[in-house]
Amino acid sequence: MKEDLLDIVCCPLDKHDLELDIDEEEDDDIVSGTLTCTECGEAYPIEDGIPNLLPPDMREAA
Amino acid sequence: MKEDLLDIVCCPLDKHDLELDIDEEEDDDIVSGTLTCTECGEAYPIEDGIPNLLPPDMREAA
Amino acid sequence: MSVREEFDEWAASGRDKGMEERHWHTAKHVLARMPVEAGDTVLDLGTGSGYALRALRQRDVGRAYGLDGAPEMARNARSYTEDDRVGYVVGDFGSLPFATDSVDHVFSMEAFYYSADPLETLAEVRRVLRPGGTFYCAVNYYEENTYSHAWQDSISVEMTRWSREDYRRNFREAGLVVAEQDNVADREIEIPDAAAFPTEEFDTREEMVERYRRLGTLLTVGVAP
Amino acid sequence: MSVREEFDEWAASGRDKGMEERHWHTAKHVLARMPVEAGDTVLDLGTGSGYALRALRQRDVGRAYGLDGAPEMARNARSYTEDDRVGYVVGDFGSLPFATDSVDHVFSMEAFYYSADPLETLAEVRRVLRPGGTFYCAVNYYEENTYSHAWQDSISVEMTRWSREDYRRNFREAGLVVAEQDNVADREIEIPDAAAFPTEEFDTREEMVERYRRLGTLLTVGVAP
Ligand SMILES: Nc1ncnc2c1ncn2[C@@H]1O[C@H](CSCC[C@H](N)C(=O)O)[C@@H](O)[C@H]1O
Ligand SMILES: Nc1ncnc2c1ncn2[C@@H]1O[C@H](CSCC[C@H](N)C(=O)O)[C@@H](O)[C@H]1O
Repeated sequence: MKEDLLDIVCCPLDKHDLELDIDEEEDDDIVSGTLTCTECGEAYPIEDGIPNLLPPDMREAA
Repeated sequence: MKEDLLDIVCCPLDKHDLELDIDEEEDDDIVSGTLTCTECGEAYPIEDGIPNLLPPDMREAA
Repeated sequence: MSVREEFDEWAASGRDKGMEERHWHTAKHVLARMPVEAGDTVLDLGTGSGYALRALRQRDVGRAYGLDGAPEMARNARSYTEDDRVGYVVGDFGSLPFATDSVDHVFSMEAFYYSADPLETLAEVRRVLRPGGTFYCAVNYYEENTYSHAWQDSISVEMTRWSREDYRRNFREAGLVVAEQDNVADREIEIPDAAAFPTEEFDTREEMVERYRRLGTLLTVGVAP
Repeated sequence: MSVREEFDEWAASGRDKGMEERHWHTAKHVLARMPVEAGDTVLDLGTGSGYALRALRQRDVGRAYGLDGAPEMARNARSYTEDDRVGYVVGDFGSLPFATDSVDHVFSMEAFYYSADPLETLAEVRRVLRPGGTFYCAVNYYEENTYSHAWQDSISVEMTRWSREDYRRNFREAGLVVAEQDNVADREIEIPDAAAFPTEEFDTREEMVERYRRLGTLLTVGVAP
C-alpha cells in the first residue's frame, strides 16, 4: 500500500483514524506492517502490500 | 387545460400564483379564459385549451 | 426569426411527427432510465409532438406537462392525446412558468440548446425541481458530434454548442449534481452498404456509423440535491 | 462457508479473470456513464480482479481503491497492475474501512447482493460518499432476471434478491437519491442458432435473448445529496 491510503482508510469498527507502523518497505510501497486504531487500539495487519481491514472477528473466522 | 394545472404553474415573470377566469369550459377542460398574476396583474390568455405563459414581450413579438 | 416563427412553421409542415420518429430511436432509451414513480409530476421542455409525455404516462406518472415556445407545436401535441393527466403550456425556456420545487423530473430532447441563455435555463430547471428530482437532458447537437455542426446553417434560431465537459461543468455551476453522462447509440437507423457512400451527409460508411452508433445522443443527467 | 473461503477459492482457481471477461460486456457501459473527473477518488466494492479500477484510471481519476473480502482476490488484483494510484484493501461490505465523506464515486459489479446486510451496506456507502458523489450498483442477480434465481444453489454465501423497485426503495431509505435505473444489455455474448437449444441453461433461443439482450445487468445509480 501507498502511505497516502491513510488519508482515507479508518478503523472499520469505530471509524477513527489509523496509525501506521512499517515493517517492510519497497520503493514507496509498504509491504508489511500494522495499522492501529488511534481510538480503540485494534491492530490491523498489512501483508504483501495489502492492509487487512476486516473487522477482527471476520479476520480470525477464516 | 385542467384546473389542477394551477397547482404548479406560476407567472413567468415574478413566479407568483395565477388566478383563473374561465370563458369557456368543456367537460372538465378549460378551453378559453385568462390566467392573471396575483402579484403583478399581468394577464395570460388560455386559447384552445392551452395557456400561453410566454413572457408578454415574447408573446407579442411573434 | 423567433423560436415561435421557426417552430410554428415546423409544426404546420408536420415536422413534429418526423422528429418524433427519428428522436424516438434514442429518446426511448433515455426515458427508460428515468427513475419515475407512480404519481410523480414530470415536465418535458421543448415537447414538440409530446411523445415523451405519452410514454411516461404509460409508466403511471401522475401528471405530465409539456412546455413549448411554439403555439402550433403545443396545439399539435394536445391533439395527439385525450389523456386527462397530460397538459401543454406555451412558454419560454428563459422563464419557466412553474412554481419552485413543483416538479419531480424534467426531460428534454433536442431542445435545450435553443435556449437564448442556457445557463439561465439550467438555473430555472434547478428552481422548479424538487430536492431529489432529476433533469434528463438529451442533445444530438454538441461539440463532439462534428456531424451536427452544420445544422446551425439551416436554422434561424441561435444554437448553443457545448461539449460533454461543458454540460457537466455548467450543470454543476447551476447547482445540479451530475449523476451520469452517456452517449446513447441509435441502433435503429439503417446504415446502407459502403457502396452507397458518399451521401449528402457522410463521405464514408464509417462516418455514418460513428455519428449514430458511437456518438448518438449525448445524455447528461443532473440531480437537484 | 464464509465470503472469504468461498471467494478465495474462486481466486485461486482463476475465476477472477473469467468473471472479468464476462462482466466486462456490460460493466464497460456502466463505467462509461460515471461522471468521474480527473483527480477524483473512486472505490470499487467487491473488486474481484480489479478491472474497473484499471479502466477508471485511464480516465484520469486521482486514486482508485478496491475493497474485497477475499484476501486472494485482492492479492490477484494487486498483481495485475503496477499503477501507483491504484490500491487494494481487504474488508467487508458491512463495515467499510473508509472515512466519512472521503470518496467521490463508488462502483460495484455483481457483488452488492453478497452483503450479509445490504441495508447496512447502503448506509455505509452513503456515509463514505462526499455530497454529490454517486453509487453505481450493477447486478445480474435480481428478481426480474428469473434466469439468475438458481445461482444461489451453487454458492454457499447467502445472496439477496431484490427487484428493481426494491433497489430504488432501499436506496432512498438509505438517503441516496435514485438518479437512474436501467437494464444494460449484453450485446457481446454469442447467442447460438435456435438449433442449439435447449442448452443446459436455456430451453429456447428466445430465453437466452431475453436474459442477455433485454434483462442484462440491472444498474441503479444513487446520489449522495
Ligand atoms: N426557447 C424556447 N422555449 C421553449 N421552447 C423552445 C425554445 N426553443 C425551442 N423550443 C422548442 O423546442 C422544440 C425543439 S424540437 C424537439 C421536439 C421534441 N422534444 C422531440 O424530441 O422531437 C421545438 O418544438 C421548439 O418549438
Ligand atoms: N461481504 C463482502 N465483503 C467484501 N467483499 C465481498 C463480500 N461478499 C462478496 N465479496 C466479493 O465480491 C466479489 C464478487 S464477484 C465480482 C467481482 C468483480 N466486481 C467483477 O465484476 O468481476 C468477490 O471478489 C467477493 O470476494
